[in-house]
Amino acid sequence: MDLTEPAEVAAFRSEAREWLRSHVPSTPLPSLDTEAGFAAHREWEREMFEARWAVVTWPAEYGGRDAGLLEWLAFEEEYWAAGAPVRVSQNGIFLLAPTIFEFGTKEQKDRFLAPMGRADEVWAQGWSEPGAGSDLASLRSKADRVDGGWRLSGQKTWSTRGAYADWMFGLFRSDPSSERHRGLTYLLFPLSADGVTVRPIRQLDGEPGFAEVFLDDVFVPDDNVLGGVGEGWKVAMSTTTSERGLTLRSPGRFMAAADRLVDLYTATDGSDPAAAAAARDDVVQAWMDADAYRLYVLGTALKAIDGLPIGAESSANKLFWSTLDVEIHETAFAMLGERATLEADPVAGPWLDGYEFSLAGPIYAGTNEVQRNVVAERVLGLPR
Amino acid sequence: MDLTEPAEVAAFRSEAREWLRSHVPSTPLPSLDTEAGFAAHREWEREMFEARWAVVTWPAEYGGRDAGLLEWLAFEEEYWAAGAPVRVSQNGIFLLAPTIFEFGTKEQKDRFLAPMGRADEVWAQGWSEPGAGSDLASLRSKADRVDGGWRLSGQKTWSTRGAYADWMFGLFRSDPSSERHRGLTYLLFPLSADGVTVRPIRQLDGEPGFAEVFLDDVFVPDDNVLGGVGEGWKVAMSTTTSERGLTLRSPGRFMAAADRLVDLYTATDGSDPAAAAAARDDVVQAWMDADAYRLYVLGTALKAIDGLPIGAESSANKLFWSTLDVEIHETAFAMLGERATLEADPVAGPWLDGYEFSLAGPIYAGTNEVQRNVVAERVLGLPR
Amino acid sequence: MRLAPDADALEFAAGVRELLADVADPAALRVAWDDPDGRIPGVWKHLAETGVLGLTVPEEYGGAGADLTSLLPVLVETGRAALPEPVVETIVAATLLAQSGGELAEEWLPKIVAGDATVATGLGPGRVVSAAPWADLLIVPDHADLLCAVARADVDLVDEVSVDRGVRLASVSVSEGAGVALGGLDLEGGFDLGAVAVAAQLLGLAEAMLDMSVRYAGQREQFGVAIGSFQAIKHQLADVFVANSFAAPVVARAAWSVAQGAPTRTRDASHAKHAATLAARRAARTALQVHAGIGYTFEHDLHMWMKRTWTLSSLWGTAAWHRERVSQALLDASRPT
Amino acid sequence: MRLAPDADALEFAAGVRELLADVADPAALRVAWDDPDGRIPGVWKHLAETGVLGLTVPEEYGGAGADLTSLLPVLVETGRAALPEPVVETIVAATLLAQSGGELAEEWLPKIVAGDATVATGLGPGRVVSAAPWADLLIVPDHADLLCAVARADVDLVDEVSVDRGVRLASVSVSEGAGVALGGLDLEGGFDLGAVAVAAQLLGLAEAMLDMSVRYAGQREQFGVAIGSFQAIKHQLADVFVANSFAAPVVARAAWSVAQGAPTRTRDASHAKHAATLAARRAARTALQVHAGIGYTFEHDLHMWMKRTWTLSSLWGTAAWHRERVSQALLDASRPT
Repeated sequence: MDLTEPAEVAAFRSEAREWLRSHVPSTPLPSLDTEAGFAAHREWEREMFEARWAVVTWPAEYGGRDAGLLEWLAFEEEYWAAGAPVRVSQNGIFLLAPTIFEFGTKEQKDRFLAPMGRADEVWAQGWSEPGAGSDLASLRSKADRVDGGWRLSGQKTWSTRGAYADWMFGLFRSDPSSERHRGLTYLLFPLSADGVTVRPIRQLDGEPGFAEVFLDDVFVPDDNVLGGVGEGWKVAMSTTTSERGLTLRSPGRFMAAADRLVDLYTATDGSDPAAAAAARDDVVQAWMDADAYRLYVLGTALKAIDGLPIGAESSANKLFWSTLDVEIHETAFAMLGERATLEADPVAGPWLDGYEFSLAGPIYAGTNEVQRNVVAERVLGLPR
Repeated sequence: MDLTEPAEVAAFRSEAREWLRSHVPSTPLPSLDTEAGFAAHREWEREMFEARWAVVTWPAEYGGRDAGLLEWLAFEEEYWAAGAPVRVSQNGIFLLAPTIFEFGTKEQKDRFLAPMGRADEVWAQGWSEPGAGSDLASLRSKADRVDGGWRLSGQKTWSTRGAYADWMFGLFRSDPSSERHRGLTYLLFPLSADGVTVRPIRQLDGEPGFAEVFLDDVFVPDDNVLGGVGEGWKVAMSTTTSERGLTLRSPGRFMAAADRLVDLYTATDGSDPAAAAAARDDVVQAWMDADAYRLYVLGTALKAIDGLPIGAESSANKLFWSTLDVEIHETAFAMLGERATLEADPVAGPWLDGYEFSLAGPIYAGTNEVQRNVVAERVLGLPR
Repeated sequence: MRLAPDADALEFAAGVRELLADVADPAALRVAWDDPDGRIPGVWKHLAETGVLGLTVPEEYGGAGADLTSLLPVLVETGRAALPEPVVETIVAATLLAQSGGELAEEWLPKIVAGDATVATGLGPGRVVSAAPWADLLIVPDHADLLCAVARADVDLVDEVSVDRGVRLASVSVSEGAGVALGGLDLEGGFDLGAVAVAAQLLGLAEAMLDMSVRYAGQREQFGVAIGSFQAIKHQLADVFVANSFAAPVVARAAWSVAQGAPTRTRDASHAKHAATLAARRAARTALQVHAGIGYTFEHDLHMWMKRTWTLSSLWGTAAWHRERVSQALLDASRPT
Repeated sequence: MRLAPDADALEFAAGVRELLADVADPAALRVAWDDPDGRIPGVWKHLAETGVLGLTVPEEYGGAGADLTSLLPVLVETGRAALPEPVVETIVAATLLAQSGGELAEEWLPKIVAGDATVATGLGPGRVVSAAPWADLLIVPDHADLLCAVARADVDLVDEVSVDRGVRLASVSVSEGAGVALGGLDLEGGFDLGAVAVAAQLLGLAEAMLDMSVRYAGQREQFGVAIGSFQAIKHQLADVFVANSFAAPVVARAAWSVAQGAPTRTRDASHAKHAATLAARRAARTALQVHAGIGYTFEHDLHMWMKRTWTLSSLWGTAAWHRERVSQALLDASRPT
């Protein structure tokens, strides 16, 4: 066993820290889910991309630094510790890009990656449908074969960033006779295309954080098929079971939140010792859990580097971080007392945003109920 | 609303308290699940019965005091607060007796009640079978019709008190062609009967707290059929959904345990303040829950007195008290630190016994998983 | 002996429930949420006419002179409806005004009974005053931190915008010399009254969120069946039902203790606020999990109930604050102090 | 960089696992439980021969000079087997003896390596000394409460009978003048070593109880299907798997911190004991609930694993004690003291 950070990783970490210290906006950007905020977050992504910090794990030719998993984890820790903005291009760089690297053609890589990294093209995902949430395989939006491509019709929903995004990636039923996981194709198309109607959905905080997307005979050329026709399910799932599944929820984010919780405890201990005392055990539990998550992901990353399979981890992972995130924010909520729900409060406001955001964790990307089934059946081998 | 205890209940309470103060054994009796302990507990029951405190809710003609539900609740509070012994005749007086009162013939009442109340005849229940636990309706032990009665064959298990009891009541499949809840008959028979083999089962604490009972062609006369032939399920269930369902787990017991937990906290606060401080929130939570259980049962009793139906309560009730009992003892366990597992420790020993006992709560009388189904389906009306 | 509200109290509450279903349905709530004022036009008058606002006001001031136990089921209904009206604040204020008597009572209590006045109160551990922006009169700590009654015009309000648009909160400062000092009031009793009243509202919220969830779980289909047929959903909802069922009698007992001024009043009141808060927060978390995506939207009604739960769990003392208050009564009483 | 044990450590542990499956199976455990001595004849020698007892003993004393990170997977195996042998106590004692050096080390360490001696240690917050009745040598507080090494013959033991028959506990008093005082030892380091070693055993217990439960849930049928097909069972077991999975790296990191004497050693060790205790207790509660009646019997093996979990969660500092130790390191560090 050896937990000393390799010299090159430590060097990478301090270089990232240096750059972030001098570039992270001193005042928080406006909400990502407002037009102004979205634009501001695009700007920030561009600034990072120009400095080659936007997509550190990508090859240099696409604007990255060929960073390994350890460097990536170090970068994420530094990024969130620095209080840097949330990533407007997250769906693209963490969900789609790995898939393009694995299944994309040279042309697709050249066409899509750089604009994605610069956030010139922000991507929204098109997985869920009104009738296909937890039961994703029941999706019905279809892609009809036409000369030179496909015509899409149907409806997608819960499309994060959908309100302001430029492009969408998603799964469509390309074989009308197919059922469940078969006969699906992974397609890419601009939300500006003819026949696309985007209806923003206001989320808990009142901002249009996601959208419904109505597709009426939308043409998509063959060039925009990612992976094989009818291979959509395999293509979509591969990234979640590869080590890249990790990059969806980086430990750095929760560790930074847990450290802020400790700061809140210290401050509360000065202003309202009784409130701090009542929260003491929860604060330390949340911090320990964030630390455990950090170690668990590190261990998984090290396994991946050794070339070991890690599919099983991703469901346990999701159950843990989504519970942890709520736990951190519930604890802050309790300590904040009567100010907990005050949106404009300089201290409480950000915690409230974080709380609302955390409540989505146990729901999206497969509800925790579905994840428990996956762990029980695929990991523990209990009967279906 | 009016929460002042009626004068007659208060009077009944103080009379009970008086008697208990002067009669409860000063030193705890040996374990109920040892031969000596079983005998000692029989003696205690006899002493109570002679003083007409054993079965206060029964009619005077059978040795009771015709006490109402409020008197009974008051008696139970006083009984457990006084640290009186556990009830060796519990299965009989709380499970079987209500059924006899509701379905028994005059002859059956005259034959069985008084000896049950005096604990001259201690009853064991014969519900579960190796293949029929949570799924009780799948039981297969059968009663074959013969001249003048029935012949039993099959196997019962988890029969509490079975190791030392005198008689057994249980359900048997009297209609060989029947399935599930139909064709069952409620029968009473002595464990000394020919063809009965009792194999004690050692429970968690190593003592034979329950038994397997093997039945090989055991004759039971028609007089010992309780309720109608083939009516067994209805007869067995009726008592659990009537207000008598309450009498299975009296609040007094948990309130007394919670009060002892507070005493343990106070003592620990003197000897090991850090351990007390760490348990403080759990102690008060456990006490509040015991108090809530007391109030809930009181409210249910008052509804029953008003003649309102209370079937729904019994499952919620079981979920709550079984969780509460474990919670109380887990909290004590944590405060007791390194002494928690020491059987002979004068302080820790009884808490350890109580902990082991509490762990059976979420399992017997319908596992809590089954109870949650009942609440969800029968109370909330969710689809099966 | 009776732990449940009396028949007439239940009947009265049923009437209020019908009234609110009629004049304060979710559509009306949405309008109020988007409205700068944040109240539902006319509802306050309706509540006065049905006798809600005067129920606990002494008869000499035109009220019905009832105690909290009679009002309790009504408070549950205002919670069930997530009603954005300052019922609790006004009831507490009325109780304090009746105690103080004199001209203040003469002037304000009849107005309260008639629904012509809204009064806000700032009691307990907090500093944020609920309903202050709506209030004609405020009962708050004055410049010297002694409780006073002061007109809206004589205080500086700093709005504290809550994520729950159905309440209006503010920090209040009373300019020196303003306000009429109020002496000889049972402030702790007033606070306990408010805490139990809010606990009753939390119960109503919890029951409403459970009902919403059960209804949705019975309709929403995934994997070819209603999601309510999955044990994963059933058991979460069963646990919510249990938590609600065991919080209810605790709140009822606390109302009795407040009404009787029982020696255990503060402990019972804190137990009630604690139990109701935990039940409502569990109901909210579970409701969101059962509704999933749709419940996370602003379009769906759930968020209004969820956010009211958040506000009421933060005001009138948090669950942790009340738990510690019970601890002190229960665990530290015996200690030498 | 590596968080998992090295390949050779894993291979070594696999060997020990096979050994224990062979010589310390549940049947052998039952015999030991009923035996007044409480140990499994021959196992101690076997452990010595395979090199377990000498693994962390310096080479100069005939050991392999490895650190805790190499021993960790072996400790997990001793937990998985619910082994009733004083491995942890002896390892900790050996570490302290090696620190003290001199004649004591010369005399006892080779015996420990050879499996000819059992040593018990009494460190940390507790007063009960585990394995004392088995020990040839005890390292315990002396008459003046300073740590000393003392022969079994020179102490008074009061047996403290545990519900877990696989351990032997006692209160120990050293008669005045007896024992060799031990100076200059890193007692806190020794305690942290023991806490992490026990945490590793708790992990093994948790994994074993999860495996038992999964196996049983796949076989036991009710309502016509295996109970493992019910979400109510699936989700409880999934939560156990998650808790175990996230406790494991915390324990591994703590072993590294202990081996390196890292500045965060005490915090990491306490985090490990806390996390492993919670995981194992959850695994025990769930295993009993899944096994239901049969798991509640003395005939079934589960109770031996469950009770070992209870003992190890109570010894070497309770979860609450360790959580508070982390709190002090994490939350109070910044405070002026």
